[in-house]
Amino acid sequence: MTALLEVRDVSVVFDGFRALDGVNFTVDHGELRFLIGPNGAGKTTLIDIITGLTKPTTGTVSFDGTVVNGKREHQRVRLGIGRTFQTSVVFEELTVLENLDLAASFRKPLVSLLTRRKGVTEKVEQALETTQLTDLASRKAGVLSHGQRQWLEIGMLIAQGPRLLLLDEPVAGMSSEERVRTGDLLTEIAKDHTVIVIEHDMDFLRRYASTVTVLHEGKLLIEGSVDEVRADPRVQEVYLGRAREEAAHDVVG
Amino acid sequence: MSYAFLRTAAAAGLVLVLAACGGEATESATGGDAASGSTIKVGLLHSLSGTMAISEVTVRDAELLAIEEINAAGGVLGKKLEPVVEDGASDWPTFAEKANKLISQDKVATVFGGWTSASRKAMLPVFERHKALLWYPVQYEGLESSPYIFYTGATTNQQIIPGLDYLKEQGKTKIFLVGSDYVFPRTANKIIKAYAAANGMTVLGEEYTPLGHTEYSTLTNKVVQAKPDAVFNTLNGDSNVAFFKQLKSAGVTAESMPVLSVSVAEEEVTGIGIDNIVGHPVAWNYYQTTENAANSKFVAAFKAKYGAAKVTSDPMEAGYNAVYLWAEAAKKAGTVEVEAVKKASGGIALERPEGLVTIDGETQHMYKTARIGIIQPDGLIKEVWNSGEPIKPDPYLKTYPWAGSLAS
Amino acid sequence: MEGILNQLPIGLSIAAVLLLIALGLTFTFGQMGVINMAHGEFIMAGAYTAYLLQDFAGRNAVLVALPVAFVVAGLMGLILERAAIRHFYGRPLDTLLLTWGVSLVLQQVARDLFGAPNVQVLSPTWLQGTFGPMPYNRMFILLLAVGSVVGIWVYMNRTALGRRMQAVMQNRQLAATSGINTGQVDQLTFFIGSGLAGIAGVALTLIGPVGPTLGTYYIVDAFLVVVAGGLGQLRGAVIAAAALGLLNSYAEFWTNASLAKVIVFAVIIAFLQFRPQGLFVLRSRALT
Amino acid sequence: MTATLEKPPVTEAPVKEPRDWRGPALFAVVAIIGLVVMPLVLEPFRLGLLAKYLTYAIVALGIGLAWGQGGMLTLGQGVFFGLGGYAMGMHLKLNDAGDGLPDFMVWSGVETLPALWEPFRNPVFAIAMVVIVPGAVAWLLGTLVFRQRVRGAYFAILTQALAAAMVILLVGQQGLTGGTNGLTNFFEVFGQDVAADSTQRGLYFTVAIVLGILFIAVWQLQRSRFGRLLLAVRDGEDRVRFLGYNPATVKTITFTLSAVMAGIAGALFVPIVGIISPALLGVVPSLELVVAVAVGGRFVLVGAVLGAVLMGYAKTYFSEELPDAWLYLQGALFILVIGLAPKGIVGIISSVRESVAGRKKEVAA
Repeated sequence: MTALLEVRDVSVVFDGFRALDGVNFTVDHGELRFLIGPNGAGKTTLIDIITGLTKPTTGTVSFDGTVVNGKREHQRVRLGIGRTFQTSVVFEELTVLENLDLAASFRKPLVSLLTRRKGVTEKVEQALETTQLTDLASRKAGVLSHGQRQWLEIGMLIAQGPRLLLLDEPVAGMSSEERVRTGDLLTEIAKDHTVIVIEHDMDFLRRYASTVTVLHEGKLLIEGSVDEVRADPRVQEVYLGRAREEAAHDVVG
Repeated sequence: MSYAFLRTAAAAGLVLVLAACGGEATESATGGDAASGSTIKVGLLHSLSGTMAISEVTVRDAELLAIEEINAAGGVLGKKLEPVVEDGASDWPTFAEKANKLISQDKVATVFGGWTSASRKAMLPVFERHKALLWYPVQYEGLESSPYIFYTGATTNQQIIPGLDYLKEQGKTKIFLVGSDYVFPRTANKIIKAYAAANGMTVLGEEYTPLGHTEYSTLTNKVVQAKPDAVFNTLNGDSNVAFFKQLKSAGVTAESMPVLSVSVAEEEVTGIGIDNIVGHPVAWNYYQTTENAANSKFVAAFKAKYGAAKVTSDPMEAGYNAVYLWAEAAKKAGTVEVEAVKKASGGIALERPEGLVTIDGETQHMYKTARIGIIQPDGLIKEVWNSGEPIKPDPYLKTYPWAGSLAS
Repeated sequence: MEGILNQLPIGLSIAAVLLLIALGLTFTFGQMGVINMAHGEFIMAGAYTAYLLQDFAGRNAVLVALPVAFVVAGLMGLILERAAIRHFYGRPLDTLLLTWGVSLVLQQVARDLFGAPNVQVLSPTWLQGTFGPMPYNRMFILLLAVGSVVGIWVYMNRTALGRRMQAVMQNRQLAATSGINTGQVDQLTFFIGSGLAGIAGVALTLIGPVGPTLGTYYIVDAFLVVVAGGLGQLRGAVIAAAALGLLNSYAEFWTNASLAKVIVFAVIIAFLQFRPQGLFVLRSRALT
Repeated sequence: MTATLEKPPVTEAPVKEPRDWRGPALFAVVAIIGLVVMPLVLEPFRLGLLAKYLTYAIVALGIGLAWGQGGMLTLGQGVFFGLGGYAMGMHLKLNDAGDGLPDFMVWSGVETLPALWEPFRNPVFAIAMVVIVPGAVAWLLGTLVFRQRVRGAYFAILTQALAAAMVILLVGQQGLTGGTNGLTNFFEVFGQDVAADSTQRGLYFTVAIVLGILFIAVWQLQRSRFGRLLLAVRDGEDRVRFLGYNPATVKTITFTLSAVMAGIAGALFVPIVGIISPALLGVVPSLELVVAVAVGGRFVLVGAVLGAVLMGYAKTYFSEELPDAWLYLQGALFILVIGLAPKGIVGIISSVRESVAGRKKEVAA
């Protein structure tokens, strides 16, 4: 059985700057993978490559055995790749429910969208429950707090029913309480989905991660369990060097 | 708070203004019969805004002057004329709308108006349906003779053909045609080509540019490459400015290659730059310098009313004439009723600033004298050639054998 | 054959006119995302400046007018920016409509001040005559365009202010957090961009009509240059202007002026199929 | 709304929601005023003007959909208006000409009827073209442009350039299109004398009813999932891609719909006003309608319609009473509305109502 996601030899060059340099990256069915690395390591670029937002200069991306290089973003979503963004983007003019409903309806033929939404579908209901946003369902998304928006994004992702979920720093800017809730949400989702999470926070990582991939300066530094990665001297150097400069924000255990 | 309040207040004011406009506009003006009461209403319909305002405002001014003079002399049939001025806004549907308004709301006795062929074509059905009268004061492309329009400007055989006669006399047999892309230049050029074929002249090229076009270097290059003896220019409006400026800078002079224009009059000369156009010929029926008593009076009265710096031009004079000609016909008919005025109009002859003008009852065009002029360093135009006598209008060119195929 | 060869300098001179008009636009568009529909009326203001200066400078008014028009149009731009546009950053479509309203008003103001007919601006005697197929006044415009491009390049790359401007253009928020007063930079950009329109206006008095609607004749073409060249891209604007100038010149030579305009539009649509962001793009990760 | 969440229905069973009757009631009142009161009160000339404004309102409805709901600022709506108008105009011209040629062809020196014109003899074909041609042009432009993610100001500029190019093209083909003059001097519309008061009255009813139907249709569309999706595309086009939708498709469909509406409006305009000419397709008329929509309130469909009718009246009124002031006024109005009241008249009304309601609450408390 082939891996769910296979990134081979991918390089990305922006105006002479190598954002990614020959990266190989594989994720199997059902995995919960964490992607870490200092700022500018190429984490978000890698996710952009996988979801089609950025085109690789060289290399291929395969999803479930098929090469998806030529496919546009929405086509990849239709194959089952879903993502969230660092700064959450939800539709402020629409209600929470409408946001979720939109996310759940993309497989419907366009003509059927011409009718009004009547009631709530199972998928949306589930997403509401999972993210505990049921009470806010009829509120406009514009009034949500930062944390609630992130959950709504995750909820929209669940409603899409993707086979691979990519989450870009889901707990950034959250209070510790919100982090816990997001973490629980993540474990819940990871039970029956393949998930890739970009995260800085090592505490969070230690608590939830199984396998970790470390990127540095566009290259894959190391891949392994949390403990293996923590023990690796190169990782310590990369992170400690940075930690000294930027105070102990992203502490490595 | 204050900002929000201001916003609301400003906006609320706006609503009120708009509502008021809507309300008032729906109130219908109640006008009685044109001749009822102590005045006779006449409509003036020209573009007072938009691209054509430059030209048309002056025609309206000339018409207002004529109305003022006629009123000072006792009016028409013992009643003063009351002008109702509307703005065609350089927009053809607006001309149709306003013509409709003048006829059905203001119940005017007649309308003086229009400049572009397009505005006339848009108004024509309105006047024909309502059996109302329009006096159209500008030279045009001919091939039209509406029973409800009087044409006081030249038709093609009173301007284009004399212009060609003049070029032929001057020995300019190889010509290049340059025009704006609309009906007058295209029709004029068809006539020119037929004339050229019958008179041993050659047309070396024919180029059109969109209205309002201002980039003439390519066209200048084409003209220069073709080496014509003369250029026949039917460009309109601002394009003339760009064309003459760029022609001048390419080294073309009036001596080496005269450009005969049929849409450049006294008013346009300064805008083009006297430098750029001095010495080039134009074809019209009237110039400010035309010498006769009626013209001295007209020019003096116009300058007295509108300022000494103002010039008079052919379309203005044709508009000025139109009012007098209509008044004369109404006097002759003893009424302002349309059919009676039409019937009375044939054969009316008046000494006007351009010379003797006679209404041709059959076509409702005028007998007019064609005049070729040269642009002088002072910006005025000096006549160098004329047709000797007023030419009978022939909008369909029926009397010109070579034009047989043109007006099927 | 000679005709074909002549079209080359003609194309370049059309390009020079396009470039002069588009330069200011590409700046304000690029840095602030502002589509200034009143740009054409700043051009008109520059042309009328030359007209008014004739009373003092006679035929050489055009030369004197260059710096004066730059300041006059620049100040008009500055006022517009301060009074209105700064409240609308991030709302490009609203600015577009707002400035269109401003352009209508300015046209009517010009009509009331100077009258509806075109006015006469005499060109200097030393600009009369031709060098080969190229009239002197066209060469003057070409030099003016080249001079403006060089000036802007030096300003942007060799002065502290210019570098700040580039920083704001590339990342407004980052520039703001690194201590650049973005408001001030915006004002300066608008002043320069509008000032360039003033210079273009003076140049246009040499070849075209000077009237209240002068700006409207050139504005659509100038926008197309900006679209094809890419936002705020000096080299993009230069290349796009050159390409459109030559295309215009040859398309008109082989067909006619009407068809040439249609061809240019079709080519731009086709071009955008390959380069939807124009020739050159500032890359950013921002998601809209 | 939360009440509807009690049990997840497996299929989308309809759920009873309390109906808001105020909208339909207002619609009915306006419909009665439009269909009964106006024809009784206004004399034929003014009724004709109102009919003209209502055709503008149809275009405005399309602009409201594309711009207000979809974020696509189209400055070339006149093009589609014109295409619809020409399709209708061609039919009327051929109908009047009978076996001969339309008048302008005669004086343009065209001797045989161009093949392009021939099928327009058939009224069904002509009416089909009123919808198909503007729709097809919009669809083509939309596909080319939106697929490449050209948007916002770029799109606005391109539509503006399209309008400019289209005008030049129409003017240049005089023998085929009547050039600058356009098509005018119609005698009959579907067997009726076009100038007769009864015909004009009939046309007024037609345009009013068409506007009503289109209004309801767009209103429904706005409330559908597609309408929600459109809002999402307006506010976050790139994000929508990651929801699995192709924004280009959504935008192209919407743009095409708005173009079709403009085409229908153009076709109705022709017999009412009696002319269609390239000037109506240009940038300025297109922009004027955008202004009208902004003044009325672009985010609400009622605003677009209201704006078009009010601006139409304002233009007629001021050009009759104060022709010199119109340009100042139009410019100033525009600056004021965009600057101070971006939600237009409708926004003002609702904020006035809210502040009144707020004050009442304060008093009560």
